[in-house]
Amino acid sequence: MLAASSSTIAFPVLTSLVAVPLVGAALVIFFGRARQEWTKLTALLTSVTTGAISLWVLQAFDSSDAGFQFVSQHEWITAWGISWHLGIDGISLFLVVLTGVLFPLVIAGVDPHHDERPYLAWLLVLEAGVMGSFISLDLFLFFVFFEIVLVPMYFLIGGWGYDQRVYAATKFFLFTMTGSAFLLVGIVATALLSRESVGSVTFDVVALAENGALNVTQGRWLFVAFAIAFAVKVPLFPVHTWLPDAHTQAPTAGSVILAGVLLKMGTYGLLRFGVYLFPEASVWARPALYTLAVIGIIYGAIAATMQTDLKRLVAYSSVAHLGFIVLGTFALTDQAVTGGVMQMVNHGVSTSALFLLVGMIYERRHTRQIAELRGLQQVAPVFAGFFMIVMLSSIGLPGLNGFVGEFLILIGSFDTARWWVIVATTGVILAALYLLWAYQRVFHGEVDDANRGFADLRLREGALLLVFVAVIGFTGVYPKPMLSRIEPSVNALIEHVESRTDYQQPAQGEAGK
Amino acid sequence: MQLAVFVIASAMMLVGAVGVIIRRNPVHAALSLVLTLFGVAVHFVALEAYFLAAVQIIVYAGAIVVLFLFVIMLLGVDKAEDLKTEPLVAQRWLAGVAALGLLGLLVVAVARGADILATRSEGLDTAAQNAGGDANIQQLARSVFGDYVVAFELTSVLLVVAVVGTVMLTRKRAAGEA
Amino acid sequence: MPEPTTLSYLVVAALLFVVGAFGVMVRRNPLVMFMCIELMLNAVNLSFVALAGELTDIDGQSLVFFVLVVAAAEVVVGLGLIVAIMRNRSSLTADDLAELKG
Amino acid sequence: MTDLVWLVPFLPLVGGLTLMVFGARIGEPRTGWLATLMSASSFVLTVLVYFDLLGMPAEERSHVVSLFSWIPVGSLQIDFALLADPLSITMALFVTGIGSLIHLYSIGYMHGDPKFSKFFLYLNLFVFSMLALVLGENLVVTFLGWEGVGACSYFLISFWHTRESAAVAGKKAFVTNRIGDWGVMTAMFVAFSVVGSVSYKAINEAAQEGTISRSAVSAIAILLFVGACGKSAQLPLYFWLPDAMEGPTPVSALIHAATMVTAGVFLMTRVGPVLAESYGWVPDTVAVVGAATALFAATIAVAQHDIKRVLAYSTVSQLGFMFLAVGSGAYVAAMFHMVTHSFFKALLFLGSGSVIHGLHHEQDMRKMGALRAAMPVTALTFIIGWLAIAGVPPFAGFWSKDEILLYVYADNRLLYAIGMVTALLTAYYMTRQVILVFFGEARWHDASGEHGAHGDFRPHESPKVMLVPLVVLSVLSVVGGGMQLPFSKDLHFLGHWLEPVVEEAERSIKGTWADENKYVLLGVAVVVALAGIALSVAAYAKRRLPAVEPTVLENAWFYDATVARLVGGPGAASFRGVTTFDARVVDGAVNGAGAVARGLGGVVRRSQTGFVRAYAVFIALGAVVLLAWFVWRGWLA
Repeated sequence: MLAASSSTIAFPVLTSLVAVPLVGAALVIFFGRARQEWTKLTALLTSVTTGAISLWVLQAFDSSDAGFQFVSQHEWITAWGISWHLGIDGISLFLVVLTGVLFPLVIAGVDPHHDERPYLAWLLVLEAGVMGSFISLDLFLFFVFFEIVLVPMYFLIGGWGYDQRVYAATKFFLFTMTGSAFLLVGIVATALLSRESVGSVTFDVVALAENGALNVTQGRWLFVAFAIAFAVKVPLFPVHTWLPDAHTQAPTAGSVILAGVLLKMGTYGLLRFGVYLFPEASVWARPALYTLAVIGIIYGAIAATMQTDLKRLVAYSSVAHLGFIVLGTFALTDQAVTGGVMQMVNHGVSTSALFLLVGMIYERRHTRQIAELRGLQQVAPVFAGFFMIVMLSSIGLPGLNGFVGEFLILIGSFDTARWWVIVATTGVILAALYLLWAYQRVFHGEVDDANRGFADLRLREGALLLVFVAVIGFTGVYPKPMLSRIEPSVNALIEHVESRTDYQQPAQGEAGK
Repeated sequence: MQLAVFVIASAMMLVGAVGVIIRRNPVHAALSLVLTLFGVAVHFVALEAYFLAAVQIIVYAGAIVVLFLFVIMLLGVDKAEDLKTEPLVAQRWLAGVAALGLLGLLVVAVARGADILATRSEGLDTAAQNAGGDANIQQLARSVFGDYVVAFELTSVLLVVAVVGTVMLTRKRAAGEA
Repeated sequence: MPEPTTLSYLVVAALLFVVGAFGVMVRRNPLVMFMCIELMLNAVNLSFVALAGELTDIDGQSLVFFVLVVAAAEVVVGLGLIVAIMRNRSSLTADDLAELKG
Repeated sequence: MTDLVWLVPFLPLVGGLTLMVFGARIGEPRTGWLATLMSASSFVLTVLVYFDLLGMPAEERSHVVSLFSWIPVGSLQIDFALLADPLSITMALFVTGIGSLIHLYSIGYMHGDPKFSKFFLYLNLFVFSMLALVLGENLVVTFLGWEGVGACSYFLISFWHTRESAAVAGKKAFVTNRIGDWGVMTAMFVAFSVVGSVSYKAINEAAQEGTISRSAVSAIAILLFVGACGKSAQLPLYFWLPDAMEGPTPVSALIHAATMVTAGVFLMTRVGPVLAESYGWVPDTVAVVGAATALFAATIAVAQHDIKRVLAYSTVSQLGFMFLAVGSGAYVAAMFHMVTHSFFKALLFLGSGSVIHGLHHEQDMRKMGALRAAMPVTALTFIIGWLAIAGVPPFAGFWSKDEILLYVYADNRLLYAIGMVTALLTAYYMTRQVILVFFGEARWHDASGEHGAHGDFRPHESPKVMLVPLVVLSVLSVVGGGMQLPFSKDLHFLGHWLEPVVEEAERSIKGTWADENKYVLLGVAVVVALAGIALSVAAYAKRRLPAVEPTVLENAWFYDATVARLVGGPGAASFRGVTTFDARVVDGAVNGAGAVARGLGGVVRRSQTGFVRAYAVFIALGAVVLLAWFVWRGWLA
């Protein structure tokens, strides 16, 4: 069945990205019972291997090629045109690398409180699912991975979370499943409706996008179905309320992965499948999506300001940040989309780090309530310093990574979504407000008795955070290597849209030079 | 002649069936079931399904009913059931409605199907005309061991599973094993 | 004397089926309920055979053969279940087994 | 040499990063000296670059050093590029110069503070950011510095973060600045949209050549002005600056007097051509806001008791003067005043710091007095600063203020009148401060009780390391006016130096009444300044006049309180409303859907009796229904 076909290189790199963590999960489950002490090592080794493969991909990636690289395609369910089709381009590259790097860090840096074996196995299954979602080039395959992700996440929240974990896990599952129902219908309908123009039933994304010719009505309806599914995942207002609960109740590793990569599956999906498959509908739906995105930015920021729980605050800040990404994605200009893709990674890095920090606070104080924390900078200056750097990245301070993405999104969107951008920029003010206010309440002030024993950063925690801070600093100062890999693919995508609609990317400064 | 056979067999069959549902003692019910099974077997003979008639007697009457009786004896549940009362509210009433509705609709459906049947074939004994006595068994064998051989093999698996499963279900557990 | 037609066989089968179905619904002894199920199966078998003759298609009879086998298996498992359950209870009616109550 | 201009911001950055990593290990006072060294080397480098530029022909004095491509995407190409031209080098000179002096001063001032090395880390990072701001070749690099100084200012204001008020003030400063940043960001977007570039050169040229619409030009100008209002503490965003005095005094001197707060003025000067090409209402707005702020803050300064708050309001007021100049087209005058102001205001702040240091962190002027004897050097230098700011010739402030008022007179008489009133008030409140602190009777004995912990309480002169900067700055405050004297065109050194970048406004007023009678205006200014001093002396030294310190002024016209009430009242309420909306309505809908499903389930589950026979009846009835449907369909067919 799995006859090798158009594989360009001998070693199936991308397949291994999915396979290695799965094998790791199996090892952990089946052999971990006998060898307790090796469980963690096994999990760590497999995730490090996956990370190393992803880094190798990054190194071997040809930045001049806008198309899909390392393509691996095998027939799977021939009758329905479903194939094991994996590929990576500038849009998915850094998400894959982020996933590859984040998991080993989380496995190494955060220990569960109980039942280490299933916990690690679920994490590895999660990694396989997320990886698969980012590299699938077959709608069906994507859907499978997209759904697989829910299961480990559900168990991670429900099994290792905090007081309200079952409520949060169920809410997360039901919300996403509801979206997925739309996605499934959309996927099947897309394949069947494109049968005529493509020549046969196929779920292949590239074939559907390049040859599929849906009429305007079909395209719009299907786009809406896809958009609903991804909007839940992003999440966009008003389907965001699962996020604060899931984030708050999830164990630290769960929050980190959730914020770091899982949410990106929504924005990535909007870009890869929404815009790529339905250019006409994407252009048509822009005002609605801009509006939802901007509501998300302002609304998320306002809600974040008034939170009393640190994790909820960060969760709402995610709603705001992802609003920026959606705004950029649908602004459909080089700068905005590139910025959007970059911001997916940036948000992944800085919000993950924030969740790690909040997790560390919880470990020490067993509370996330802002009101119960006070004066931590006095007793834990190094900890406060790391928190400050990560926070400033989240605020979008130039020189750190958050700025580059946010700036590109806003400057790129200005021509196509002027008034929305002007409103969205106020989100930058609010970001400073809620984060600094929280920082002030938690870290400033005279330390009280309850917080006096707050231990400063331990070596392992420091090493972990140092990785994040290094990435934050490097991408902020020298984002070019990243941008130059993202841009060709983004460019190709926009040309794809331009060639199929009457949308034309605005040229800046025509009046000028 | 055929009509007489038909009427007698049908009577056996229905009397037995009614017996199954109205006899309070399960042993009596099982014996009534035998009556029904014989009636059906007679019908099979009349319809020239000789092999099935034989199997009906051997397997059903011979094996299954005996099994029923064994279980009844084994468990000692041959106490009479009180059929006068019905603990479930409206159960009998609804059951009657369902049964009568089912019967009426089935009869209507069969009656309406009669015209269609008439147009598709001349009579009942065509198979016999074509082949004669032994032919039925040969035809059946060709069908079962030819067209449906995979299904046939699967039934053997099914039976084995059923037997093994039942043994597992009913064996006495050693103390401490749960 | 008129010959019995396929129609008459089918009507008789329908009667048998309904009697069996009524039995399943009103009897409480699980063993008797099983017997009633056998009645229904027999009714179906009868109509299969009748139609096989009508349509001169031996497949009808093949199916009956399979039904017989499956019925045997079902009785074996069903009775096994009853035996297993009866070990722990002195008397049993179907109404006592209401664990699935929502 | 100009190619090495990148070293200018780089050195303090290296210093800052070194301190970030090794600060704790290096320890006091070596961290202070290291930071000072970095800042001072950067000053030396700037001086070298200055002479390098001076050696070039005037029109070639603009040198772009592109370090690397920072944010290149499609048509947007942003280089990390520095621009060395007269304007940026002028700024860099006084930023590094005064910065180094204040570093030096801080070694003494911060002595013994447990976070000594961290202070210098922030200070070095601040100098780096400020240099990136002024040397930036495009708006984005400037914005990097712009935000960087904002962040450093935040760190430094809330440096003593265990004090609630310091923490709040830091946050307030950052957030208020961010409101202004909104303007700068939006201006960048507009600029990229219409010009296709964010470099100053491209934007200024496009504005001058008229290749972009006038409304776009005006939009860029007014949006940048919004940013400038935030950073330079102009109405309506001024209120963070007085609170920023919660920071250590050297910080107030460096950031909130001499350098950072002048960034807005610098930015407007940098895009002078854009401002000039906008609709007339744009520069008018700048001038009016400047004048209003100048007067508004000056009135408040009259009734303040905190030694630093007086200076803070004075800074706001003087910044208003600079914007008044920018709005009137007198960029050189604005720059001139910026430089002299940074000399004397840094001097005054450091002097007040010396006083505070000597009095063990007492800041209330009502508990000072007669410190002249105890702190002779501080008193002398402070008095020089006072004379400079009050506008007494020949001190620096006189010349620069006069230059501004000259152009304003030509532009608009009403604004000139406002400027004059402000000048009067400035002289008045500064004299009040000098009298309250250094003259009259000593009121600090009363305060000794509160400082029992410090043991023997005697005001003392500060260590040499603090006095050297005071002396240097006081010298500069005396002679600073020499860089631009009104007597002859040949004496317009600053004007000539800035000529390639900033057009001298001289031409615009050539031949007007103001130009021809500038000595008359000069005389008026002297009279006004002396009048202010005289009034103050009469009120506070001689006690012939009552000291006018109304509550409304002491509370800054209740502006801050009103803003606070609005933010704390309706603002917080609306935020809370949104949050409640989220929890009740949006999430309520979700949970409501769940509750409905559960309720329905509760109803439906009753049908699941668990009785097999009941299920059998259901099945049978279902079969009846199905069969009925088939039969009925057959009937139709």
